Amino acid sequence: MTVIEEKIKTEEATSWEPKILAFLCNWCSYAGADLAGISRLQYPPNIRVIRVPCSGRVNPFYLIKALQAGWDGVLVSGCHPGDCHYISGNLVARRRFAILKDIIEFMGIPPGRLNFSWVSAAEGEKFSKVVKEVVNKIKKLGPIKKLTKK
Amino acid sequence: MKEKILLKAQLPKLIEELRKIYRVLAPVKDNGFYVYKAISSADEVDLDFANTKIPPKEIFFPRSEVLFTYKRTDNGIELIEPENSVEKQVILGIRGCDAQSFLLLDKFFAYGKFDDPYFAQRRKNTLLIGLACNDPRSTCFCTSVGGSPFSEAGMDIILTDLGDKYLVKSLNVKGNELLERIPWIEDANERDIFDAMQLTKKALAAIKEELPIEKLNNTFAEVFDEDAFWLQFSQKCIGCGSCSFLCPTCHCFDVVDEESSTGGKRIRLWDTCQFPLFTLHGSGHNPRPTGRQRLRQRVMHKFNYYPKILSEIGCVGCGRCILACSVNQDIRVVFKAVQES
Amino acid sequence: MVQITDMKKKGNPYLPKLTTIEGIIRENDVNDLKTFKLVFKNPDDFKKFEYISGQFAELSFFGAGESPIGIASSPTEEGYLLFTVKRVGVVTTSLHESKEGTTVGIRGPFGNGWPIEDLIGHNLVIIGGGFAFSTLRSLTVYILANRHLFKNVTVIYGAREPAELCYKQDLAEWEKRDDLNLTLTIDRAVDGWTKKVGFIPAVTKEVAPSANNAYAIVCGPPVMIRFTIPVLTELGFSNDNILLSLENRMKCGIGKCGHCMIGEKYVCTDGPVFTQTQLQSMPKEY
Amino acid sequence: MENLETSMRDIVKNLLNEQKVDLVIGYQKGTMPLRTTPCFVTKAEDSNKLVWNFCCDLNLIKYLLKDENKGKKVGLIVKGCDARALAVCISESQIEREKVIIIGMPCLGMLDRKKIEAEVAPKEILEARVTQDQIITKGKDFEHTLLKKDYIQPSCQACHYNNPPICNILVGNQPLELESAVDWDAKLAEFEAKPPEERWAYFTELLSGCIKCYACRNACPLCYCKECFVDQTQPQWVGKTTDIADVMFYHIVRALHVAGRCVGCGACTRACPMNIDLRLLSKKLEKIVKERYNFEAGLKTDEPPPMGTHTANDPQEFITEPE
Repeated sequence: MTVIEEKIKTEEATSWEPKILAFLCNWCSYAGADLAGISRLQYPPNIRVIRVPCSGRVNPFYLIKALQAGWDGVLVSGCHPGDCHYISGNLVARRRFAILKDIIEFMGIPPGRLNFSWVSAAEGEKFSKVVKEVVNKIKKLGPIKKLTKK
Repeated sequence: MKEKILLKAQLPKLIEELRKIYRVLAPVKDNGFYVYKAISSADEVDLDFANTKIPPKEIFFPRSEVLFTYKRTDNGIELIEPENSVEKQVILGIRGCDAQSFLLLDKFFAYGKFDDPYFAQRRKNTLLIGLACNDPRSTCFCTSVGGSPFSEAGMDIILTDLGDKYLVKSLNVKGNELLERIPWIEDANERDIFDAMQLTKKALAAIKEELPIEKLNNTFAEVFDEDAFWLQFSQKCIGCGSCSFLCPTCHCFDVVDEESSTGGKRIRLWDTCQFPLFTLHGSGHNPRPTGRQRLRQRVMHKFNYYPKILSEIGCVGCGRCILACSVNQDIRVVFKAVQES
Repeated sequence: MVQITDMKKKGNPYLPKLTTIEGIIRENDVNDLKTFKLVFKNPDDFKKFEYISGQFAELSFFGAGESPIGIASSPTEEGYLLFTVKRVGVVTTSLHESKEGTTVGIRGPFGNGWPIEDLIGHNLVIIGGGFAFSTLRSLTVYILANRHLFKNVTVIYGAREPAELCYKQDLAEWEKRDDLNLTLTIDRAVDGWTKKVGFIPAVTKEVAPSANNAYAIVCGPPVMIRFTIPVLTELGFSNDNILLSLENRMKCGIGKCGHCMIGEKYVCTDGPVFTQTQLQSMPKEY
Repeated sequence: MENLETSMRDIVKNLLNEQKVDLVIGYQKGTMPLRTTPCFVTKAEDSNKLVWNFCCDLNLIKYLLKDENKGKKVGLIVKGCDARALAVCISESQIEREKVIIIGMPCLGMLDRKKIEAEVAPKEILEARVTQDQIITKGKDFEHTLLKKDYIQPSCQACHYNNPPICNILVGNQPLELESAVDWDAKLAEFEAKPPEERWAYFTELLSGCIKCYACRNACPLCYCKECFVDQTQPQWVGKTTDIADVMFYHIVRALHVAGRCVGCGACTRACPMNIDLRLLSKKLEKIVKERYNFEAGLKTDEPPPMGTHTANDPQEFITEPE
């Protein structure tokens, strides 16, 4: 191990911060996140946002691929049931995520890596709370090891 | 060199002796079937087996193998060849058919303008201690493809199971050298040699399938364009590719890149002509779009193309494809149909 | 003249040599066809890269994989290699998206190439359609650099529309020469196009090159080839004197991976150039 | 069973004689003991080739999806699980209901050939006979008698569909409901109660043998996609290596794709050249859709699969709702 690699390793051990990939629906949660920003609500800077047209656009591949690529967790946030811009995209997504979550937890990935929430454009505060909760949960789980490639 | 005798009780001792110099691979029972594995103790070895499920080609031609890695640097790309310095290894308990498959693969990977260095390197430092087949399986047809249960081709030493002991026969200088290093191994007597010969006869008689494969070479070419002929077999094939993946002589592969943040690697993986994707062009055109053509390719490759380019049948008669097929496609039935056509 | 040595190539044939993209030429308006000028990072590698027209190389875009591409430059062009690449799959798309200065790996040259020695002293009819013209460009440039070795040279090159014709600069130069009979054609008439209009088979019939002491060298999409061969036969070309270059899915380029097999032939090592006689004895798996 | 076989042959003979079908797909004797192989009958006189026994484990639905049989009117011999797979294919518009004449066979479970073979390995079974409750295997120098009930395929042991839920002709009389020898619910509950590390270790171990040959996909009657996600290159979703991360990825997504559709026929497990038993996962899938959406795959031909539909009140206990 080189000096630099060793340094990185010790740094990782002491000051590890989770990296979380968030898929936010353009019509609600993305605006919700924006509102949180405008309202100067604090939330941990661990998330990186990808804007999607609808939570129904999120292919389960994305989520597993993210975990495999070393993201410590993912968050998908869409419109509340009944409020989907495309009528039922979030309802389709809800079934998909439920099953995906059940499968990977059954196989031994502890709960908390995959997170889903409903946040409207008006819920800036809720968004910041969701992020806080998700980050805390994943911090407790530690860095992702399963599913990532050596 | 004179034949030797190894008591079965002495086998662990021999294996430990071998382990001092070599990496030892031997049949190990795992998950209900046998497979060649690098062993760390003699207890793991189980020579009371018919044959392994996975062919030993895997030892020289792994199912996924790094061809090279690359690093992204400020000056572009830096390529790093893998260290394939294979330590000296011995495969214990190889069957005649599988030893024959190594000879075929040697020939193939060195055929044409280019050698395959990865295969050759792994193969180079390997000593083969064979185990003659006293009890060929009902699916074995090695005698039809030029082999025999007591075939010594490709081996350095051959063992014959005589009940409570093995007759040990060195087949070349490499074998002699090894046996000379084991002073405690005793010479065999006439009786042991006679017994081994009797077993040979018995084993040969046990293989009932006499398929005239050698003679069929041209007939295969004659039925080539007869769609109905191939359809009678391909219609039951589900294209799963198990026959190729478990074939000791199938050697086709795919090459893919795998990217990471700082570089990546180029990997080769087992592939099979039974998948439509195998021949699919970028344009969407597929030269072998039907299962009928794909099944024909596998059969023709082994029994017509291989003999044409390498003067050998590309099959060793181990019967693994017959055993592995979940829909009971039986290559012997294909031969019989070719013969009758 | 360059010849491929029959001796076994030593070293690791899976390890690419590194080159840099030094020039990118956009060949058509749709922008799915680009010619890349590659220069070896180590000039020695270029010296060792002895090739003839009609051969191909495996281009590596690291992270995406490899793709077999015909060499569009001629061995008479010093210092660089040209490859015309159509954007189809993952490797070619990555290439298309890259800029000058990108590192590209290259393995080769592979395949038999056009049988230059057989062609010497003959009349040549070079027929190409679409972007498959690349190795024919190589051959034409090679011929023009060694013009005295060959008799009459006729080039018939067609594309869907004027913008789809590659190597416009070369074509302009060739048109000026009187030692080369160049016919350009497009499928359907467009404003401003004063040259031939029509499909390759029809135009070939019209140009009617003599089959006397001649080779026809044909490259193009399957449908063009299918209809051009009868025309050539009608003109008197024997199947031995019709040369074609095949394409098949390929991985290794060195006759090991099994993908490009047609009968007992490997397109990568026995081809890609075959005579029509050879093709007739092979299964139609291409 | 012999009665069933005779009736089945008669039915097939009539169908072909009356030209109600172009082709009948069933089972015939295999080339080895304990095996059958698909039989494609187009002439009435060949219907005697058809067999019905405890080794008819193949799921023949796969053949209806093959190009060469598209458009044909096909008579198909099915068991309960096959009929369910067929129902899924029909509900997903892959097979036209009118094009199939479903010849349903009452089934008491098929034999687990791999288990029987493993029992006598390394010896080879050369002859096998199945009686009411015994399997008598014979080979060179040995004869083994096994209790049949111990060697029924695990998926059959928990099957509640001994009669095909959809069919045109039911052969013979209804059999008694098979007593479940394996309590999958208990098995699943036991597994779920284990800590995640243990479950992960189980799957890592189970799948470490996977050689990514995709035989499980190719054998599955419900994997009919023209282009499978594993073959896609732009983008390439799944790494192609046998690194456990890539193997897991493949099996997770495969499970996801058959969730709510899988009927537990066991074709994937039978096809696996590495003897990987995927049935714990498929049973879990059944349980998930049953518990969440009260759905059981393959019982109706006009019902969308649960992943193709939704309701306003689907359970959503997993949605993060901060205090």
